[in-house]
Amino acid sequence: MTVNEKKCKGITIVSLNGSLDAASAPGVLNSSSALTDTQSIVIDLSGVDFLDSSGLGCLVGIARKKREQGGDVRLACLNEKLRKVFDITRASRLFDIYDDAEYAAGTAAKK
Amino acid sequence: MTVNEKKCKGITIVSLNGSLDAASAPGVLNSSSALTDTQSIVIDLSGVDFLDSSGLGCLVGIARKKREQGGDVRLACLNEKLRKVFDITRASRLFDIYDDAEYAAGTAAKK
Amino acid sequence: MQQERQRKNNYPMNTFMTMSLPSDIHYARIASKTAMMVAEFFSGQSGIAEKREEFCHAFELAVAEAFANSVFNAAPQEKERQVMISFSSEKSELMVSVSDANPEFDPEMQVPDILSYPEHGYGLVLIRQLMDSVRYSRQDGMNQLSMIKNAG
Amino acid sequence: MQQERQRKNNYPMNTFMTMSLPSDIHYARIASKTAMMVAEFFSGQSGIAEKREEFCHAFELAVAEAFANSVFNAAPQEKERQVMISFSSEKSELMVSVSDANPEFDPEMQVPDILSYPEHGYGLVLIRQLMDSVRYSRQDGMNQLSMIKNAG
Ligand SMILES: Nc1ncnc2c1ncn2[C@@H]1O[C@H](COP(=O)(O)OP(=O)(O)O)[C@@H](O)[C@H]1O
Ligand SMILES: Nc1ncnc2c1ncn2[C@@H]1O[C@H](COP(=O)(O)OP(=O)(O)O)[C@@H](O)[C@H]1O
Repeated sequence: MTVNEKKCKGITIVSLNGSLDAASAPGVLNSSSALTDTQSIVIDLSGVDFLDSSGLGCLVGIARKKREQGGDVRLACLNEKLRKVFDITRASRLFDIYDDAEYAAGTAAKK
Repeated sequence: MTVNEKKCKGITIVSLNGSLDAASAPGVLNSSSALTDTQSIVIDLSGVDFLDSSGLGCLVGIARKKREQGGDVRLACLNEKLRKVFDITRASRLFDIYDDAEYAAGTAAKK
Repeated sequence: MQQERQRKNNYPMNTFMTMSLPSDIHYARIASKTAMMVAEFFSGQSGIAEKREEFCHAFELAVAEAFANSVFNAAPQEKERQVMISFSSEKSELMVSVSDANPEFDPEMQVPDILSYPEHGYGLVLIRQLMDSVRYSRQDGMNQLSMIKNAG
Repeated sequence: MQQERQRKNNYPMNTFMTMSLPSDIHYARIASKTAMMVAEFFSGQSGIAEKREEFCHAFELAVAEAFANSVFNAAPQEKERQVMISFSSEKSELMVSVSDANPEFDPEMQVPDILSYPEHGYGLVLIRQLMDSVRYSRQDGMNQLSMIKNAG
């Protein structure tokens, strides 16, 4: 799992690449402070080819902590396999999900 | 394994895609008559991610039959893994190997 | 339990492949990718093309979940633990079974309310939704979770 | 044979993963990709980055070759044949063993002259060149080809 950051319209987009799963999820939070601080972010999942329930739990945990502190997290670019995980668990109700990370950053900036 | 053909400078370029191995090699010869008739061809291996000794044997068999009948076969775009197989078996001595399929077709046409 | 065993006997499947892997989360991806490849090959023979991707992902994800559960719920005293995986089939149905020597558990656990932001507890829910049928058995100190899906 | 067994005993390795697959060439790619994934994980822990790709390809290809040999040289009378694969390690050395119930064979076979366009006979030559060491043993009616390479 590799983690990259870029700024777009003042919002940090964190791109994850690889499998977000039980083996990699514990390390993800340490790899980017943007995932754990209070600022609103977009997580670009276009590079994530596999997500399991531990990976989902990691995203849910990020959302909970951000929102407790007044921030937010938006998700972008989920492939079919990832959408399936969100649909079955109804986690889609917890997230605003976008097809495009920069568009998601734009809507976050306007808010 | 998928097999595609195109013409370039009058020479047929046969592109192979997938694993050329013990499971797929027997079917390859039936998938394109250009591989078995007498005309000179270029085989583009850029889409082949894995080659084993049965796949190599298949290419050697094509070369032998073509040359017995006055034709030839050139190979193009072997990745590191494929080159390793050719080097260990010394099959590189049997083939003209090019980095570019269209360039290989050009040299075949001039001959 | 008795009932489970009877049900199992009604499901005579031919086991064609088995694996034994270390009970270490780093092997979960090897297990799940292998399951996906087996499902690909199986559905390539007897499956309908458009459902094939969904079929393969179901095995990839279900094995990832079951394997992770085996690793994370292992009894701490045991060393050199292994997780066993076996693939069986009957007509167009593929079954994968994941076995371990962990304590007995209740496979019918429900997912907690999503709006309370649960970070765990999705695994068995996913497995039940992805598969056509899921069977749990406890025998000789081993858990076995058998997951079946039709490729047709 | 005696000599082989002695050599084997000088190589005490810890077997951490085993597989049993159908003796069917369509499973060769599952076996070889699994071997590649095991090698990736193993060399990611103890290997040097630049040699890693070569190390992983060696296991991918060697297992493909050994598996194909097991399938294509099976005794015709046996049904429900399986090919067994086991992974073992010791320090930075990874060993994969491929076993079958085929007739005994000579693992030292040489490749025929390339200029005579041989279409077969490259498998064991490739294995010997890709690996640091290769051991053959025949025991209880089973062939075992053990292939060892150092990730360092
Ligand atoms: N293989 C297993 N061995 C022991 N306990 C298990 C096993 N699989 C599941 N369980 C139990 O079932 C519970 C629910 O599992 P699951 O739905 O996957 O959620 P999670 O693992 O995230 O808690 C686990 O917390 C555990 O108590
Ligand atoms: N697992 C095996 N069981 C029985 N015979 C084998 C096995 N592996 C190799 N052999 C024998 O060794 C020979 C050489 O094998 P190899 O170098 O891979 O070339 P090829 O398989 O192309 O003939 C085979 O033809 C076969 O006779």
